[in-house]
Amino acid sequence: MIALTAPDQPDRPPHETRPLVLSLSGITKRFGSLVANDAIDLDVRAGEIVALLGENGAGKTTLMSILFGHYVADEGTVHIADAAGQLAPLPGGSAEAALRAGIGMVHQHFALAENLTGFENIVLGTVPLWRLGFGKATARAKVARLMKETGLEADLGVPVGRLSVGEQQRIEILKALYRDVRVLILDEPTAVLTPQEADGLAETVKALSKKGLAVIFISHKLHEVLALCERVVVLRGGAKVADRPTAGADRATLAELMVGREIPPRERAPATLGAPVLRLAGVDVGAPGERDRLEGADLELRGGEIIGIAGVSGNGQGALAALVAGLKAPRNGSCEIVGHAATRADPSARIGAGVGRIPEDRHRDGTIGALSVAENYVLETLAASENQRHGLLRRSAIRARAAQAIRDYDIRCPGPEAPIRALSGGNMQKVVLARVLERAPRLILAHQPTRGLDIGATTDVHRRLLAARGRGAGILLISEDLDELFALSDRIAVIHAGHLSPAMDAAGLDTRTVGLMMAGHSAEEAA
Amino acid sequence: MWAALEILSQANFWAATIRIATPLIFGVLGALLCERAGVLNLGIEGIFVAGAMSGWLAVYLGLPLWGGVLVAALVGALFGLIHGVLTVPLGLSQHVTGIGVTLLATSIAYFGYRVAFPNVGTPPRIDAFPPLDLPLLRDVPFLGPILGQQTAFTLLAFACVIVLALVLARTPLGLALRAVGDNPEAVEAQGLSVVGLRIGAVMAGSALMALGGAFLTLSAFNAFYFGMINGRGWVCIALTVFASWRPGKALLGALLFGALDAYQLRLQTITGGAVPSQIFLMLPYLFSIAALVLLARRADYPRALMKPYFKGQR
Amino acid sequence: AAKAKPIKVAAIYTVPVEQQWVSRIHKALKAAEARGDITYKFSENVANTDYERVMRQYSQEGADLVVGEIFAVERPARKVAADYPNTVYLMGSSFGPTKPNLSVFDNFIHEPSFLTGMVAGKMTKSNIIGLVGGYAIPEVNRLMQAFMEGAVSVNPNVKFLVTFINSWYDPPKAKEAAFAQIDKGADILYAERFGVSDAAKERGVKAIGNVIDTSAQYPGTVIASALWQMEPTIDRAIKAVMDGTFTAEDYGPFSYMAHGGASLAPLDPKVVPPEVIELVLVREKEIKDGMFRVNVNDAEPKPTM
Amino acid sequence: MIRFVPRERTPVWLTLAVSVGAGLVALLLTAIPLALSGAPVLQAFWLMVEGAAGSGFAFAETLTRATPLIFTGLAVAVAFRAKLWNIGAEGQLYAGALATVALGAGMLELPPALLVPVVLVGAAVAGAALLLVPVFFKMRFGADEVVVTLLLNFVVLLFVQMMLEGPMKDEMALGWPQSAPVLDEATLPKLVPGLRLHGGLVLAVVCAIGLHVLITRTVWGFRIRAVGENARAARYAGLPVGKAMALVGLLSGGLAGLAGASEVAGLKGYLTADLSPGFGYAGIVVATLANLSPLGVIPAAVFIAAVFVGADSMSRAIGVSNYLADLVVALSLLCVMVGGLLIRFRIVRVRRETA
Ligand SMILES: Nc1ncnc2c1ncn2[C@@H]1O[C@H](COP(=O)(O)OP(=O)(O)OP(=O)(O)O)[C@@H](O)[C@H]1O
Ligand SMILES: Nc1ncnc2c1ncn2[C@@H]1O[C@H](COP(=O)(O)OP(=O)(O)OP(=O)(O)O)[C@@H](O)[C@H]1O
Ligand SMILES: [Mg+2]
Ligand SMILES: [Mg+2]
Repeated sequence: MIALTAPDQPDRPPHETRPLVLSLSGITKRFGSLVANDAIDLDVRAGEIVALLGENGAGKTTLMSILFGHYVADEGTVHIADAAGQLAPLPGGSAEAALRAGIGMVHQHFALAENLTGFENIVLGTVPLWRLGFGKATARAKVARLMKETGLEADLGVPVGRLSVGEQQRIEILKALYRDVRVLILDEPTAVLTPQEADGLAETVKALSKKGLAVIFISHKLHEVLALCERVVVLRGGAKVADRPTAGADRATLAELMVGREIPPRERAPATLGAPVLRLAGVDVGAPGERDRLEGADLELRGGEIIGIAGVSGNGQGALAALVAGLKAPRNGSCEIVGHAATRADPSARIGAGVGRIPEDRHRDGTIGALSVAENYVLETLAASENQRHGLLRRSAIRARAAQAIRDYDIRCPGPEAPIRALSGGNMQKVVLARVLERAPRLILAHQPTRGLDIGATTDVHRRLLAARGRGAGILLISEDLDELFALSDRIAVIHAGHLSPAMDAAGLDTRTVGLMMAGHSAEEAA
Repeated sequence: MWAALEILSQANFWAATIRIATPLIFGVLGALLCERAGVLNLGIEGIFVAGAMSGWLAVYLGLPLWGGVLVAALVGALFGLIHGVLTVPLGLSQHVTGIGVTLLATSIAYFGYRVAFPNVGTPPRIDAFPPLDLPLLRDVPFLGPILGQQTAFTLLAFACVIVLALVLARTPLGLALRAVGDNPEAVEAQGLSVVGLRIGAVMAGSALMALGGAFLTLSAFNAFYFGMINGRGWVCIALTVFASWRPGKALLGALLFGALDAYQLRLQTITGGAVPSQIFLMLPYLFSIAALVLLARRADYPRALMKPYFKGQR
Repeated sequence: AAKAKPIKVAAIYTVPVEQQWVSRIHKALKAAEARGDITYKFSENVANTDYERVMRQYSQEGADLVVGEIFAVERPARKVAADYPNTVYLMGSSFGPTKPNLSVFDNFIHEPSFLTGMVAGKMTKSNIIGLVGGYAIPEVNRLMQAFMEGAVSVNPNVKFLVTFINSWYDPPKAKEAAFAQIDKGADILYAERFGVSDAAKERGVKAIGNVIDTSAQYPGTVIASALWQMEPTIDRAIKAVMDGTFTAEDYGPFSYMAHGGASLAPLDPKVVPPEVIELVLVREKEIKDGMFRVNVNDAEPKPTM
Repeated sequence: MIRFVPRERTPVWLTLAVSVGAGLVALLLTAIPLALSGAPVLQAFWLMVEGAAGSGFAFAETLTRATPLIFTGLAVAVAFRAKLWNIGAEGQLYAGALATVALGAGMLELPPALLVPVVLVGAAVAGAALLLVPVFFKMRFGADEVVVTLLLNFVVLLFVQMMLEGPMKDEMALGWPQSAPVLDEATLPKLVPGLRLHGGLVLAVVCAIGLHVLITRTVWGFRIRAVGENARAARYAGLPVGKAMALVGLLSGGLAGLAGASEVAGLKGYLTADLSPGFGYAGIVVATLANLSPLGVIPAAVFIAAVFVGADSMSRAIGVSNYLADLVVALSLLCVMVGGLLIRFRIVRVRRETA
């Protein structure tokens, strides 16, 4: 455990004198005609935390995947320090070589076997396969020590599939550290974490870096980057456009470096309230034993306002969203949606009633990857007369309207016929947004609408939601991103263990209070 | 009615159950090993044929019985290699490749047999595995006669159940195999070879399937016949789901199926006059379907089953 | 018109040539080939869907005689025969001949089957006899029925167990079916399928052979066999083709004992008691002399227990 | 080490070259068993072509054999499109055949213009009903349809045998277990006098076109595709997932049932338990070769049929065991599949070292 057991160095040597552990030079990677990485140079020193920034599709994950041997670079070399500190070339295309050289990667999309326990995932591949046993006792002791040193706590004894994303994330990190890495890559590790979890992770990373671990940190959340990293490297269109210390930078400058233009600020007019579009009274959703359930929820959302739902995921947001989206029926209580009593689980009835739904997981719920952009665009309105006549699809009309949406929403894609899976997350989200907003819904469910999106795309989504509010739609915004909640919401309710707090005026709230309530404190305690 | 129940108390009934179940045990173990690693192997029916033919031929040509067993396993592994290469690195459809392998293995076995024996009246025979002679167990009531009718090949099947269960549950290899059937990315990211693990699993699984075939020609019978596999491979695919991909339950499922088959053979002799024989023959299949429907909710599929994995692609 | 030898013969079988039934035809044709009378080609395991095509192909190629079994393709086969007047056909069939060039045959070995039934009926101690068959088709039923009749004729107390395994080739399954019958008390088994005699041998009970002679493989186990010889049928047809006298006729009788198409394998006095042998031989002579007629009964045999 | 990179577009010459190449490799592999059994290899290949398409008779035979394969190929294609793994086309074919003789062998006395449609619809309904059982089990209990449909094949075949030995046995067939023949009024017309080619082929082609239109042009086809690709998202979007799956079951089972009707009413005239030498399973092969495209099913079925018929008659002509035919089909199938891969992907060698 070279990295972690190295003597603590309270007085770090200045930046330049720390030894170089990693050096990429001239890395180029093409996918077909697209240049995902364009002659990128990057040096990383021991104990350094480097942020890698860029828009969606800028090439961050690609660069890290090359480093980790998942992709092979078309040009360029990777050098990594061996145990003696000597830089040596790293063979490409082999995760095994990367692991052996001391590189660990926490993947943007977790690489965990869900049928194995956390412990099994951690030791997987660390023992020769043909060994009969794998020294479980020693391995367990080592994992326990790691957990203690880093404060990363997770239940290691149950199949990973049953754990929360936060716990899975921690296991991912433990998995990397277990290998005694010298370079740790974190690809959007906080995208699925709660603010508290993200803070905890930041502390851990800081502590590790103090012990000499070099960290490459990818995130779209600029405040995290500013708080954690010493240096930022910015990619744009596959090329490196900046490499500078964090000191002296602010969010605006970083955003501009990434996007290459200024990001307009959001404008938020005062609310003009309309009729209620969502009314819950004593609603239960989900069986009592279920983790993600709703108990006795009361809520009234009116046209023209945005209510933000804050909470650690898994506390009932799923149930609430499923109720509004029509995937689940209320077990008890009354639920009125846009003037209709919602008693059954029927997504198409919700759509018909004028509910627009932005699902949490756009890949699994929001889009059908193999179908085209145009087909995804009309997914919810197939039966409408503008899309079909006598059961036959009006294909050219559909295509024309999709092309219009592509223009209106600035969706970057090869065209309406392109399969939607070829689009980046941000652009996919724009298709979902276009689909939802097309029918001028009275109620909009926005569940994690900007997860994983870059700053440009995020701003765009926010702008659209605010515009819908301005038109008089009521918006239920479920998010774990407090910044987002505060930026958009008129009122905020907190959900914890299935209980929904009353919606409070956002202007009178601060993040600390909401954070405490998310952890289970009552409003009075938190205030 | 009483006669129908009385069958269950006969040692010979249980002996028959084990005999009928043995090839299925091999087959289900093989299928579950492949599927645990994420590869559906519909080549099973053909691999059974190839194992039956090659194991028998090897012994006919002079190898000792265990030599025949080994040859069958190797032949099975070879067809496993074909299936593995086509479906894992090349990512071809597992259904169709499997059916292709079944066709290939069957036709090679038949064509080869016909080229080797163009002019036979009755198929030539070998000396098959003799029943076990167990000095102490022989005299144990009930159990003695049951085991005394089995051969060493059957013991190998039971040993395989235990070994496979231990390997999957306890060893690093088993861990990697279970992981690769759930999420190949996880395996890749831990520096292991997805392709190597999957092909290895398919080869080993196919070797087991071939043993199921070889059992029919080296132990249950002593000659090779065209068509003698008679759908046993397909049954194993069904039993794999029934077994929830666990070796212990695979044993149970195979024994259950064997018991049903042995039972219907006995029931037919009692009531055969009144009820069409096909009704009895349907019983094991209908029972399997019923069991599947009842147990389906609890079956946890290998998540990556039938999903090809290409490194460096999303 | 007369044809010079060797004449061209093609055979089409729906099962592999190891199958007992077909093996008898195959054997007779092989013998004719060895004599130099014919050149011989065959296709085995031909699906019934393909049967007509294969018939046409052989006919087209100029086969003089096509031999086969058309139980499931009676109609199309007759159409083919009509289309190729220069070829003659000798086909296993449940129906009669069709003019001008399609003759039929079948395995009419119910006579020796009856005789083997007598042996079984006399020799069973438990008075339970088991029969294991593939499918209940006339060619199987007929022999089983005659066998059962023969057994009852000498031993009215005898009871039968009948199992069909629904497969032509699954010796392991046939063996298990036989075991089940032995467990039920059968001490003589009628071995319609491969595998039954093996079960009998392993459990030390007796077996009755059928169509082919397997007593050499199972000495002391197979105590009597009803044999089918296709030579009289085949040779007659070949001769007729050579002489140019082939007409549509029913060759069925040439599978009867009287023509040497069916026979009882020699009974071994060490295994079968002399008085039984004597009884059987008397009946055999009566059959050959036309003094005793064995019924042809194609109904599915049912167990009598 | 090699990697597959999806092609952005495939040039036509490549598709052609690969198809030809795959055929050649298959032939090369076939040459091994041929040579081993001492047959004249080159002559054998020529005979194969002749056997499949060398004469009107040969080509008609190929098309006759392709007819049921088009039906079962379509049945599998539509099911697989919706990720309904129907391995039971074989059983559904028999169910359709059973319905054909049940309705068409004397139960109804109608003129041909009525009886033929009635028989076809009956067969389709029977096949569909058989598939709806596993579809229901899948939707309701989550039971794996691969296994249930596979097992039902055995059950149905046994049931057919039972019927043929029992209530549906033709008393005129002298004991052989087969059904009574279908009436002339229920028989599909022959396309060419003297050849076996029958109206089933026309019906099969019509079904292929119909299915193509349905899947690509209609709302329900859209729903089927959507459910197949991502049932979760389809449900989220309010699509009737259950109804779409039921429709798929109806179509798939119905088409397989028509295969049975076409074989009985078009070709054989009556039902025996060996009606199909695995047409249902071959349908999976056909559908995959066609990349699940209904129109592609037609050439794929003709290809498979041609290889079998050609190799089968070749084996006969040169006197090699006719088990060779299945071997040639297996080798061709695998080669064509690998070839298809080359059409869809570029194969790139990657250097291991970046030194
Ligand atoms: N497997 C692949 N095949 C084809 N193109 C790819 C592949 N992976 C990445 N790309 C291309 O490379 C570009 C960079 O993608 P990459 O995933 O590295 O972006 P990123 O910076 O990580 O984006 P994000 O912030 O959304 O994670 C993308 O625009 C994409 O077009
Ligand atoms: N399999 C693929 N083939 C071609 N291009 C791909 C593929 N997968 C991804 N891409 C490209 O990668 C780019 C970025 O994809 P990526 O999934 O990283 O987007 P993203 O914004 O990171 O999504 P998310 O926010 O959900 O992580 C897209 O522009 C897309 O064109
Ligand atoms: Mg990324
Ligand atoms: Mg991303």
